[in-house]
Amino acid sequence: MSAIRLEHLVKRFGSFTALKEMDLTIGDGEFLALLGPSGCGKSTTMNMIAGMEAPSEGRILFGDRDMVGVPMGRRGVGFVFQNYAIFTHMTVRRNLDYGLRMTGRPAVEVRQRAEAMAALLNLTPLLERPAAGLSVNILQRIAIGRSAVMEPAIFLLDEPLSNVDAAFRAVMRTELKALQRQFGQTMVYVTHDQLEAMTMADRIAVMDHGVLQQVGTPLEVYNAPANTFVARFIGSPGMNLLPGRLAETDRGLAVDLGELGISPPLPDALAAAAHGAGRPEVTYGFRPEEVHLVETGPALRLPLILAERIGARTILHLGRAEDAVRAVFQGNPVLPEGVLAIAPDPASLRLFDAVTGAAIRGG
Amino acid sequence: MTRSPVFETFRYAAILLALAITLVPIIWMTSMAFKPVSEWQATGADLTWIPKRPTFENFRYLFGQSETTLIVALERTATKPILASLLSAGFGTLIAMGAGTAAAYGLSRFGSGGNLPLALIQLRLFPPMAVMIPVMMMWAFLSLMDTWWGLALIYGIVTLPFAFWLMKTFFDEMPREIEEAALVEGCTRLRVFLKITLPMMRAPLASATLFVFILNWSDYLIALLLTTRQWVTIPVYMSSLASSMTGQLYGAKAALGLIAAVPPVILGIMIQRHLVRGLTFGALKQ
Amino acid sequence: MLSAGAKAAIYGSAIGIAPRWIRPAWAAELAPGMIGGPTGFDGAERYQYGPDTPEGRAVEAARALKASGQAPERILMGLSDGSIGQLTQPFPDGAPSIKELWERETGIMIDIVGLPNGQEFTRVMQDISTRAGGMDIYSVEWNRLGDLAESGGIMNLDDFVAEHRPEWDDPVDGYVNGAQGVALLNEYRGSSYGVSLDGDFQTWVYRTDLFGDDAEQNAFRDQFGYDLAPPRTWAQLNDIAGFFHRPDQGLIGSSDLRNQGWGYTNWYQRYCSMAAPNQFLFDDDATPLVNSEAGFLATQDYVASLGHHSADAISWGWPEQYGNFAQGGAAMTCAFSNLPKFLDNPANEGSQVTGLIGSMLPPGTQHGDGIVSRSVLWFSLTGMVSSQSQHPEVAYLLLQWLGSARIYSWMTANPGGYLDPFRLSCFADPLVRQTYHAYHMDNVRETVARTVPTINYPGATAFHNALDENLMAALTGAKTAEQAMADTETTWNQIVRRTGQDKIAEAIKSNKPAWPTVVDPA
Amino acid sequence: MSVTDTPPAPPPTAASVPADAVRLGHWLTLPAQILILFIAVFPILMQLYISLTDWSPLSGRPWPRAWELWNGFANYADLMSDRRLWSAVGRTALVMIVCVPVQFFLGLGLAMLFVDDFRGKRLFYSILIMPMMVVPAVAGYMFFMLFQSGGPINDIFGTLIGRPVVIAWLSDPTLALVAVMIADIWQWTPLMFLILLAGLVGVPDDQMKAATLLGANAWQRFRTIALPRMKTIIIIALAIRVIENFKIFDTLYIMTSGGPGVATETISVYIYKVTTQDLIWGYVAAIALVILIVLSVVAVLAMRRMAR
Repeated sequence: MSAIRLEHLVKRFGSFTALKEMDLTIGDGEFLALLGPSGCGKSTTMNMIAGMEAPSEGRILFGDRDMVGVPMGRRGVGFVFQNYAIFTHMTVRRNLDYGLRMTGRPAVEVRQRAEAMAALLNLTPLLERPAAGLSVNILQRIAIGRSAVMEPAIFLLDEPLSNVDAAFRAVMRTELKALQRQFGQTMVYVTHDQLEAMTMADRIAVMDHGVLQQVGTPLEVYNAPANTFVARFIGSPGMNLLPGRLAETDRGLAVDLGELGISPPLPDALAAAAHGAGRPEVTYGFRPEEVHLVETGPALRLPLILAERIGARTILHLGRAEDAVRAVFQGNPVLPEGVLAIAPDPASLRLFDAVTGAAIRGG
Repeated sequence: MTRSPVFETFRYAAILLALAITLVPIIWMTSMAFKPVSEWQATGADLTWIPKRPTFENFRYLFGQSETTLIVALERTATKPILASLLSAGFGTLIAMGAGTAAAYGLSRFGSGGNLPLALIQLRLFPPMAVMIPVMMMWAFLSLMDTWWGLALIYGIVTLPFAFWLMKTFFDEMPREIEEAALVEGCTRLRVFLKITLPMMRAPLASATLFVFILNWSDYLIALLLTTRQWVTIPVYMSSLASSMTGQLYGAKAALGLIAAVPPVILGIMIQRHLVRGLTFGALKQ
Repeated sequence: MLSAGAKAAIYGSAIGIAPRWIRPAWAAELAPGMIGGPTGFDGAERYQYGPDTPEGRAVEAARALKASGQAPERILMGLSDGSIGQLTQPFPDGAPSIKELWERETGIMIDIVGLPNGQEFTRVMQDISTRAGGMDIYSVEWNRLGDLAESGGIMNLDDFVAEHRPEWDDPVDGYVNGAQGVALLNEYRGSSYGVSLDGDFQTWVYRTDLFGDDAEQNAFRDQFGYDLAPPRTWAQLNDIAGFFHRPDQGLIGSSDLRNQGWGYTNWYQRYCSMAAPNQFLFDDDATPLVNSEAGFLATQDYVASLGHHSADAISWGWPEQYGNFAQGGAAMTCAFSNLPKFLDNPANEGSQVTGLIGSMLPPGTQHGDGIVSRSVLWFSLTGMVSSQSQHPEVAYLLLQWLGSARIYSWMTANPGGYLDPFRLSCFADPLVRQTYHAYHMDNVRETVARTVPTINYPGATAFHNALDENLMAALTGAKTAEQAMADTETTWNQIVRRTGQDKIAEAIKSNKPAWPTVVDPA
Repeated sequence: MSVTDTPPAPPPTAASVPADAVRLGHWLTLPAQILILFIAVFPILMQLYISLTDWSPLSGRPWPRAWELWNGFANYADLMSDRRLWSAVGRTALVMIVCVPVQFFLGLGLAMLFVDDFRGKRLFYSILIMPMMVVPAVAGYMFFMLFQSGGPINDIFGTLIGRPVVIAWLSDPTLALVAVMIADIWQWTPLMFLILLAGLVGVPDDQMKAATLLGANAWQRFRTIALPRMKTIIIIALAIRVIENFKIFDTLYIMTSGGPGVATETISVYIYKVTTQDLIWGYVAAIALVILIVLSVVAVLAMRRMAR
């Protein structure tokens, strides 16, 4: 009963449309990440799920039940705020049992459930401590525990890690994922950090400008971005995207990348799809991690601007402006001076419609 | 958070009621200020909220320009009392701000004058009425009775707590890095205070000054006891606006009241941002 | 710095005035044999004086002091705001102002320090207690004389009086009741401390248009069985005031004051008429007499009469009273004698009762076949010389001049202020009769003859405050009339004990001869 | 707007401050110290001295010779049995007990309506805080006019109920007190509104939402989240009004002069009257000193609480 279905969801603030026609189904027990840059509508979507905002159009269903008009206190959603919104003027215990007390449960039950939750979250020794001044991971646990104790069917998390030191984020991510497994509830996790989404989510819904761009497992959105936005947004650094024209070469269909040269020929399936697209202008995409240096043959030739050697990896910045390309190599390769010739791995090649940005899929 | 239409209706109704209650006295005073003598005392059915024959006579009368035959003409026009209010409140503010700012800085930065917070709270707690006898004695001894500078001095003392607390919170919040950098550059501490800190604090300083001015401008009791004639302030002068011809000079009083209301209202709006901090001795900030 | 500027301004104005007045011709305008006085209007000669008059002696002595360098540039005179006009505004057309005349004749400037109405005593005490020395002359309510003399703040004027002979008791134009009147108004324990400058005998006025209206007369006769006329007794006053009391039509029966600090003058009138010839406040041995049947009856009537007053009566002072009467808001009232001067005055465009005011004796109480009708002297500004004055003699001379028969009459005729007639010379003066109206002036003279003094013993303030406080309690229903009188008695006894019974008894004895004995036929 | 959650950096201790800074600190605080001494030392000593005497400006001698009228502690004894003083104290307390809570709840109610945005908010806000900018003495004259029995307030009531209303506000002991309180509430509710609004806006929105999502209703949210968070602000707001109400004089004195009778006489008005009319200054000094001692104790306790 805890699946969430969003049907034709629209949210307008005055003349500004924050969310356009969103349709999304989140499965029972699924961990879904709403991913996108700020202003993409992900928080608006979540606020509507929680009931903090009313949709302008469309329906929100929990299971079969239409939640539009149900006040947020009665939706049975747990919500973890960006800053956790811990009641710092109370003790940890009072935070954990807040919901129980407010909904008038018997005192015995309140104590038992709060303590059980504390035990589960390793908070027992801190129960009587004032919540102010505790470390962030404890606060995160309190925030989750405080909601979890109410046994919500759905958990919503609003960028819970954005205020956390980068070094600590990994720890928190692990902890969060573990907690989700423990509770097994449907979770919607809003973030602008694709790494968080990739590492934790079962599925990722990528959003931009109020439009849902793609929904899929982390690997799907990584490997098969539905459009240039997703391609660029997912991955660190994002996919290299170069404007080009389809060009017939003697070794098959390739992409003419102008000054950069002619690309290696496209794999057959992709070439077929590109033919079918009916427009010669395409965007040529490949992951920075999936390139290799070539000595001869068709390749992209670009001047090396900068090599960031960060130990395990080396990130090369090649070319300038529109033609900028990044390449990532494992380890510390020896690099030639001047212009480098690189070729993407054929399997990693992606083509996008130059006008619509939609992926041209082969096979 | 979205609000139900019921709530919105309630909100507007409640606010409109509050606005009405707030405005009734102000509207009445404004209306009275423009009423001719014959409408001042109208009651019952004749009572009007808008002057039937609006006139500037009341204002002209205050400044000795009236041609109405209120035979008992004003011995003193309102000009001098307005000047007295401006001078005493203005210089009182200067004293309070000067001493208060310096002391606040001394305490905030160098921990000097640890007794000041308590002493100033006591000063604020104490009703001025209860010390007026010795103050009158002192002021007479120092020839400060009935002078604007005598009033300014006591105003400076009475509002010193506000100046001090306000500026102390401002100084406490101000980052010290710039001052420290200047010290390293070889500036003396006094120079840092005068040339670096104070200019940086221009905006808060201005707010605090206006706030203290409003307080001084509002005084009635102290001026009542420390001035007799030459330098009576607006509120004290107002009590002399009565004549045998017409009884209370309601119109003239209202006109003067409007004039007296102008500076605080304008200043109040100017410092709206810092009003809360001022009113709470700096405990609350925006 | 600023005070220097102010000085310059004053000198400047003095110089500015001088050419207008110090012209060779002015002395020539005086009547033959006269050495001074106003000129420039018809009848000015009435106010001019020869060398051997109180005015002449005062001016000459002041000139002599000035010539010998013993007079100041200016004399600081504290005076109620509302009365300043009488000194500073020329009246009638063509005349100089009083101030200009004195300055012209003596070369000594008068600088008037305005005192807010009702705060005269407070301001003066402020000056005395802080030794501020802000005034050479104080003008304060007459019955504060005792308190101020005891405080040491005002000078004993006996020597000056002996030397300059003000002739206050002159039988023709002096004080009413001669030496007795002088003792009442100017003396404390046998010595002169003040110079009376006012005549605040509380006087009753009524609306002639209402009383003369045929329909009203008929209706009244039908209701009460006797003719509608100005009331002679308190009972009649209650009938008539009740008859005219129509608050819904903006008319109240009577608006005599009931507020703190003023209202009890109307209690006095009731109380003092409770016995023939007088119901005294104290026995000769200083025992209070108010806790008695007379006290209860007076208080009960004082309270009950609120029924024909404004609902706001308890908070109304004279400004509200005058304002209301000017708007035609009351059928009768008891006020200072100057009410017709201000409100029956064509120049007062704000007044709706011009030409509609009549004047009457205070109502009284019938005892046998006589009616005892009593008014009361209250407030009445009196000039006093500050002990802090550097030039007390000049200050006194100014007071002698101001309070003299000729100058005072001329001054009181001036509608520019509140100082009211009290000397015999005033009542007969054509100019005074013109501004105060003949109909009123005769009645004022008769009212004066029926006026009792208020308490002027040491502790006067405390006595009055105690009475006032209890009367207010009775008016607001916090105390019954009996309780109020009993509590007044208790407090008065305490004050007597504290001040010294002998002192009070002596003061009572010197106060008593001033009480009138007139009883009118019923 | 928020309560300073983190206390300001503690003032540096003397040991940690270099000598030149200490010197400058002394110079900077000197003017304030002098002003305080100036207004404290002489008045306290003089009041102490004359409070032990029967001295009055009417006593015919300057105050340094007040010892000739030595009466020991008689003034202090009188003070204990001065019914008028104690009823003034009681009345001051009554005004405080009525006005401060009314101002608080009205101010709070209004502030709650102003937490989120709506059309006209800025304008309404500016108008609502106007009363506290009106000079109190002017407010006194204004309300004196308004409360006349034929005045505008009765006119409004009359219009509302459809027949003329003649209430003699200022002549009735009870109503006069009510009128005075209404004036005080009119003038100072905006202060509460202003401060409490600042406090309410300072309550983190997230916490309120979190509480809502946890099932708390509006009242529970207010009680468990907003109120505790605003505690400091509320205490400050109440303290300010209690202090100022204790000193209430200007508006009240102009409206009623403490009357009718003594019906609206508060401590300040009583002292004013005794000072200017009865002129028993030795006694006034005794009252003043007692007030000073009581208030000093209050101030010390308050400071100690604040320090915590």
